[in-house]
Amino acid sequence: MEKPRIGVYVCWCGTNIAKMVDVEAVAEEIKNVPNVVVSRNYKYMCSDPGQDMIINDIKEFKLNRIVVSACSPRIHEITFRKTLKKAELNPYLFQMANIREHDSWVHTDRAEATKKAKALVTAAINRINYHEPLKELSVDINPATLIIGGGISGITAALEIADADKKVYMIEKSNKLGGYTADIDLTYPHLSSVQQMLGPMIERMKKNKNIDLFLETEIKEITGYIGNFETIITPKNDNETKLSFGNIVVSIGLRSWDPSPLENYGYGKFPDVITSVEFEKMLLSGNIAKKDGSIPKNIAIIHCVGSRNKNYHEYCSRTCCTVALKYANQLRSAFPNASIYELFADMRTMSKGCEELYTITSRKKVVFMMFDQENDLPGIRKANINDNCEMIIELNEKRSRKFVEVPADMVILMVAMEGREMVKEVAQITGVSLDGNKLFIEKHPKLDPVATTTSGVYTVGSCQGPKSIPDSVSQARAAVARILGTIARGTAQVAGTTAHININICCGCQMCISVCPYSAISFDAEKNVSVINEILCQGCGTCVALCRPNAIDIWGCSNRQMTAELTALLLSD
Amino acid sequence: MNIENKLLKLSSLEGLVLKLNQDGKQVFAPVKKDNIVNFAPVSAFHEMTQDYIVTARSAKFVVFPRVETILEMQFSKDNITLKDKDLSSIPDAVLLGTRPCDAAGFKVLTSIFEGDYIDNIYVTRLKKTTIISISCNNYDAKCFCTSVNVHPGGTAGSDILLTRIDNDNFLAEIVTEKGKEIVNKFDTLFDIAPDVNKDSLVANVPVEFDLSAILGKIYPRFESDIWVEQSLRCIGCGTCAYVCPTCGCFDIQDVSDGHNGQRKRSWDSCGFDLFTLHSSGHNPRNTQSKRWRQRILHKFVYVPEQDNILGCVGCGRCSRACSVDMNLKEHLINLIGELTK
Amino acid sequence: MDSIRKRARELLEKNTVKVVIGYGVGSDNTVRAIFVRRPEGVEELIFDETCVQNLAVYLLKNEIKQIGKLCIIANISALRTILQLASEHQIHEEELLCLSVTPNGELLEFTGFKDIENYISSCNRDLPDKESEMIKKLEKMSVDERWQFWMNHLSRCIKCYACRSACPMCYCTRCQVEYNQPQWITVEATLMGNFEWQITRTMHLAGRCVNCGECARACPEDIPINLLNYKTVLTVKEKYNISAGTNANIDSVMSSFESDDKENFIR
Amino acid sequence: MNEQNIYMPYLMRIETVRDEAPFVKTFRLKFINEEILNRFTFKTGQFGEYSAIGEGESTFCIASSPTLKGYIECTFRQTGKVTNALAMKGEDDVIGFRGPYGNFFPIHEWKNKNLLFIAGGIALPPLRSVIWNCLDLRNDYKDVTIIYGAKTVDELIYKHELKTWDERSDVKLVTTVDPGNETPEWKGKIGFVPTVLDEVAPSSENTVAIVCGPPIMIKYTFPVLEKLGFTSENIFTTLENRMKCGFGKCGRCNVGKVFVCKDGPVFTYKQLKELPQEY
Amino acid sequence: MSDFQPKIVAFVCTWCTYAGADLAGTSRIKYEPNVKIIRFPCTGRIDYMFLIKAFANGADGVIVSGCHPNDCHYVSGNFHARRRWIVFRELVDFLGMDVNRLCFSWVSAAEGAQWAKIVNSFTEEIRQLGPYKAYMELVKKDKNESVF
Ligand SMILES: Cc1cc2nc3c(=O)[nH]c(=O)nc-3n(C[C@H](O)[C@H](O)[C@H](O)COP(=O)(O)OP(=O)(O)OC[C@H]3O[C@@H](n4cnc5c(N)ncnc54)[C@H](O)[C@@H]3O)c2cc1C
Ligand SMILES: Cc1cc2nc3c(=O)[nH]c(=O)nc-3n(C[C@H](O)[C@H](O)[C@H](O)COP(=O)(O)OP(=O)(O)OC[C@H]3O[C@@H](n4cnc5c(N)ncnc54)[C@H](O)[C@@H]3O)c2cc1C
Ligand code: SF4
Ligand code: SF4
Ligand code: SF4
Ligand code: SF4
Ligand code: SF4
Ligand code: SF4
Repeated sequence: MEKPRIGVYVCWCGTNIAKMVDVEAVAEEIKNVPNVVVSRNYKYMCSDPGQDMIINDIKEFKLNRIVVSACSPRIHEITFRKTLKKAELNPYLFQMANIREHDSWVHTDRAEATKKAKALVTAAINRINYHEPLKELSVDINPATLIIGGGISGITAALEIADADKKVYMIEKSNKLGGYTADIDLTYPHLSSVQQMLGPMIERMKKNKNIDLFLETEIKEITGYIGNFETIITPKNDNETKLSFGNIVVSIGLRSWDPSPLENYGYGKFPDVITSVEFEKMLLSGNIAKKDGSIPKNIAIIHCVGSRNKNYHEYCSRTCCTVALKYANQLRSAFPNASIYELFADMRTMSKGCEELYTITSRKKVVFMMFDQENDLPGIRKANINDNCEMIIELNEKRSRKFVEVPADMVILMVAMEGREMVKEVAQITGVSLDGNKLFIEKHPKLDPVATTTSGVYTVGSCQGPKSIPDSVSQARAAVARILGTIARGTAQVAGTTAHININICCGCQMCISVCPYSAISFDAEKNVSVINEILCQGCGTCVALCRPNAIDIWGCSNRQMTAELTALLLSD
Repeated sequence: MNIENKLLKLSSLEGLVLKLNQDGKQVFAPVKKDNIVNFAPVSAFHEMTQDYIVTARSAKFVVFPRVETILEMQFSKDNITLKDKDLSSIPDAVLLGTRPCDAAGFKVLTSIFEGDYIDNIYVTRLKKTTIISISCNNYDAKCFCTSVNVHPGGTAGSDILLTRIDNDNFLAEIVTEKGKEIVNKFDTLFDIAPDVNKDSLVANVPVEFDLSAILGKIYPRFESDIWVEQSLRCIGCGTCAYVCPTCGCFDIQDVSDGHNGQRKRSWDSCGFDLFTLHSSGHNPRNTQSKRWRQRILHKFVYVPEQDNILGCVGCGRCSRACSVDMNLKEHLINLIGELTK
Repeated sequence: MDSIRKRARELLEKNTVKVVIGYGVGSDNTVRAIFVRRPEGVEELIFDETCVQNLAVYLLKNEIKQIGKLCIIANISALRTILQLASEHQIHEEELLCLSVTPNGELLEFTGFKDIENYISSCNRDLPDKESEMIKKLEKMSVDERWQFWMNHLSRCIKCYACRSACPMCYCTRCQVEYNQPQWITVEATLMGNFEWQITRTMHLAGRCVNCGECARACPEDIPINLLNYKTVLTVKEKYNISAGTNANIDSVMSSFESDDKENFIR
Repeated sequence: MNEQNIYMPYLMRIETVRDEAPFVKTFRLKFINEEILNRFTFKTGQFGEYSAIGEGESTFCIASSPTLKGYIECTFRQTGKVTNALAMKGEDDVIGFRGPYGNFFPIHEWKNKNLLFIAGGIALPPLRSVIWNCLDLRNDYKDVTIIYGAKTVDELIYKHELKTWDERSDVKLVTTVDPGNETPEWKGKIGFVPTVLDEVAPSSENTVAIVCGPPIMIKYTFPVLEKLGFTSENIFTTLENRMKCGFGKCGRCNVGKVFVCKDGPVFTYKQLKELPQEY
Repeated sequence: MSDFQPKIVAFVCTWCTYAGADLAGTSRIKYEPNVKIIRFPCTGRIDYMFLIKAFANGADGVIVSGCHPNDCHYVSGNFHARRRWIVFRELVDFLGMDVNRLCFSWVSAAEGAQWAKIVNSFTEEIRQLGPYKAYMELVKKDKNESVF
């Protein structure tokens, strides 16, 4: 321990914070808190100049503790820890006060928000007095990788790793590789054949000696930690096998949504209302036909079915608009005289070449009609005999503000993509959280989209969020780059925020052993005390709160630190 | 000062308590609550119980509170200010109904808190407290005052000692100037004393053991097994020290919220394991037997040798309070048995 | 009584045990714990309904452990304590021998924890009526009344920790009240400190208290602190259907869980 | 004010902080009040109660020599609440001090004798005070030998002063570390203090030995000294029983009849032999 | 509505509720400024002592919140926490503490709006209850601790 010399940096985040919090006043008042040596405010603390400012101050004022009061630590804690490292200060001598997500963005009264900011910063300062430099432990990395899900993203990752001569275990739930991609005929924007791409990849997968393929297999439990995971699987027609691996790639994709609940579209009621996935299979088989075998004369494609809909999936499924355009083109080629309708809510054709595809399509006698996704969805009814078609789609065309009846013999619903049936289990097994949409949460949405909060576990492809094939592939490659990097280093650092037992106090009741979810605690019968394996410990702190004599404490979230934060928070409030 | 005798009618006590209170003095007297008798503030005499041998807890808290702020502090970013205890804030108090053993107990405490370093907080509290004791006309099996040279009608430590003459009257012995002050102030309440034989009015507590068989003889038996033998039953709860009128051991701790703080002294007990535990984990008195020995030796060897006063007044509180029946009198008697073996 | 003395004498004579922890006559016709180490001493042993002290508190006392193998004359509280201590790995089967007497005077000798478990499962483990009623009464009071009730009582607490010393389940090497970085519990015997102390004591005994009542018996201020523990005994029984000291081999209530533990207050 | 309240500390400002070894620091302290600064005196071997105000008090000896005026020094190891709080203080911070308490080393009685200092680990501070005091009166004494050992090289405290003593021709310094803990650069001895003492075998002729260290070291050192011919009244040591008040009221530190705070902390081996084992 | 501004502290786990509060931020959902968050790795880490210390330091209300059952990043921390809360809540209720000043909730990383709702409603509830005078009495009694 030495006397804390604290530097405090209050960030404006442009106007994000500064608009609602008087950052200058906060920085000024904070100067009176004991042990604060420097207190500054600055436009963007996370920018290079912002970080340099901290580095310079550390050198100039011999600072040994840094508090940054800015956005959520979930976003920039790592950034600033690296800054500290650069300045040769232990990265754990750092604390963030969240005055953006928890303050400026959620409050409307500037005086109140400023007051709250002061309290939060004072609490962080008081707490940091008791921060200690922590050691990060290094663990050896088993060079094998487990990949869960053999869609295009899983396959890409597997091949990439196997080509680098490292072992891969591929677990696929179904009886074939390829996922949805295996069901796609042509891919947008250039309408090239997907199977010509995918086929050879699957062949390579089968041949590669570095890849052990387990089809029709599921994962039940994974134990261990980065570099040293283990699982036992029971492949179909095979014996129980134990696998050890150092990293995990989760690539279980999404599934298409069953649109029956949207009764206005009559899915299940009208035989020729089909989903995009069903249509894609039709395309792949080369035979586009109605259920009765006849050729459709009027074909309508309805967008955003269950997507961008508050009642079902609020998020955009991202690929459907372009896929729908792809269909219009393929339909036009197949039926030069058919009437093709695109009923859309908004036309979202991001990505290279996609807006062009829209232009091309619109020149192909495809009728585009817009509906109000929020308030007024189209409805399908059975047509009358003299209507000359099977079904009539009723809609209030949004742009012309006219009620329109669209004849249809076949309706393709561009359905939403949602989490797979087993996604919760997979999330739990791998220790990754899901968001409300059952999409895996990435470590950082912008800066670290393939890693997760559990080290050694990556999520790639559409299970992380709906995406196209190239995006899925890029993510897979990004994750592989990370994994190969760790394998090459041979070791990984595990966080220093682990629990530890004071053996002079432990009374050997062994209660902590039963609560630890990672079996990190064992009993030393000779000394009659419990001991924690720092590598296994994930720092949840459950044992800390349980231990009656307080023999256990936890680095980085010690009782001392938390009480200091708490008292200052309340006293300065 | 020569002891002066007066007569105090039982009926005058009502007025005395009232007047003392009016005079700004806080009056403490034995009060019965949930069947235990303890000293508590009273505003009228009838709140006091007459039905007690001794109170469960001793009266020491009036001069040696269980928690006492000994100084205060204030913090600012670069400054610390210490504030001394304001002795003038200590109120005047009257202890009514202490027994002669209780009063004698104050002498022991005083010997601890005075000496070469004078604890002015204690001294001031004692100075501001007038002790009006009442002689015992009853005793129980745990009492052994007479065996430790305290008398159920003894005046030591009291400012005034009342002895019941009959249902309506007390003999009031004015022992000190402080006692006299009270009498002078409220002289209408006191009458001329009758001629009585005080000894016949107080309880006849039998002498149970010969003190001289202990004094000067225990210390050489420091390593005797008897300490282990006697203390097997003791659970180290420390209660004996908390109720004892002569136990003065304390702890000092700071409390602070970062802006203001106090340094506080609070009761502690040599019966606790932690009392002497070093931060290295080493503990010179690491077993209950060593701690039990410390308690006995402190009272019967260390205090007598240092301050020339016996550390125990034989009130028997420790034995009554002990939940596992560690009976001090019995232990002393069998200690003598062991010493004379 | 005679059967106990006889068996104790045998055990001591054969050197099967070094000490018998039992009840004897104390001062003023009360009962106290005695520690018999010689066969002749067994004549001092008694056992009747006045023998309420939970002698299991001595099982973990160093000076007593040092004597050698122990025999304990156990009442129901002590037997339950033994099971609970065993489940917390504080005592081991081979370290002690238990004798007890059934209400109709029959001598029981337990050969192992399983034996005790079987016996206990047939015994009444309910709270004493007086306390049960008091708890009901308190529960019926308004929050403020309950607060007043406890404040009146706790204001007397002198923080002597006798309740802790007397409790056979309070065996920690270092109690949380002595934890000072940070100072969890206000040190002095002020209302705040006393309140925090009792919350801590009760929380730490939740699911472990065998309702022997020693804590309240030890309290020199006669504070009915056992009610707090008894309340958690009821809570734990009601919510998790567990009573402490019935099984030498289970995880304690607070170190285990069911994924469908019922509650009705979490939003 | 301070005269009235025996618990009232003097305020002292930390002039310098020196890291001695892991978790061990030395503070140089100066009384803030000029008057006290001028009249404060103490004798070597005495101790004080140092407070991290708001956290509590801790007992340390005064580790500097009484011959140095204007400041005192203390060296402490972080072991608990108060010492951890003190360790968080820096230059210019204010702490509390009351004292000096206790008895002292009778250095005037040692005139014209040889001095043998033996210390282990963090117990050097009380000896450092005597050593400097005697070195400042160098002509009063004959040979001065210091034997100092620690577990590891890193844990040796006062490294710069060890160097000074080593360089002085009128002091014989022997340093040692526990076997197995020497570093490649280590030039001192390797072995436990009692063993090294046996090896060095200083003459007991006209010599007093002053020993300070952990209980286990003391236990093994005394017999070696006796073997070398030291009589028990010529062996001095200091005791460190836990204490709160420092002046014989709180009831903790007594060893049998004697109070470490008032009758000690300095004792001769002869006195210790007569005391029960309560330290 | 009274203009009393309650002091409320929230002990939350970093994976669910803290992230949920972050989401409320990124979604710019507005809520009352009274609640201040302290971040823990897991609800399993939240010692009941922190709750007591919060009241001792003047909190009028305390929120404890973490991941929904089966959603704990550390598998079972919230289950252990739940057991502790159940017993703790019953106990302090029995001691006469006002359990309406304790709010336990499950708020996931996706429930930004839910977080805002809890903050608003709990703040309002505490505002209705007023300052926690009874507990402050304890503190005050300590500060001017009786002379005897
Ligand atoms: C109708 C339709 C048309 C599309 N057209 C195009 C297009 O033209 N161009 C384009 O770029 N993109 C298109 N896409 C998007 C494209 O399909 C996805 O980008 C791609 O499939 C994502 O691949 P993936 O590997 O992430 O997931 P998936 O393809 O979903 O693969 C996931 C794999 O994981 C397996 N799995 C699931 N759960 C488990 C488990 N628990 N254990 C083991 N294995 C499991 C599944 O069986 C599957 O094999 C289209 C999507 C749809 C629905
Ligand atoms: C005469 C004397 C001289 C000492 N000189 C030094 C010295 O020069 N350098 C040094 O590092 N240490 C010295 N010590 C030991 C030092 O006092 C303790 O290590 C220190 O008080 C631990 O305090 P703490 O509050 O940090 O620890 P905690 O364990 O938190 O202690 C809490 C309380 O216990 C008391 N305490 C705990 N252990 C001891 C102990 N072993 N001795 C005395 N009181 C204790 C403290 O005063 C404190 O108030 C000396 C002790 C004595 C008696
Ligand atoms: S819970 Fe605490 S006391 Fe019990 S074994 Fe674990 S560390 Fe030791
Ligand atoms: S902190 Fe959590 S993971 Fe670490 S040892 Fe404790 S219970 Fe196990
Ligand atoms: S003698 Fe009795 S009251 Fe005293 S510590 Fe021992 S058990 Fe407690
Ligand atoms: S030791 Fe016991 S008998 Fe003696 S004065 Fe104290 S309480 Fe009374
Ligand atoms: S808390 Fe009280 S009733 Fe419960 S086991 Fe301990 S002493 Fe017995
Ligand atoms: S025994 Fe009674 S007075 Fe002593 S600490 Fe316990 S409750 Fe308080």
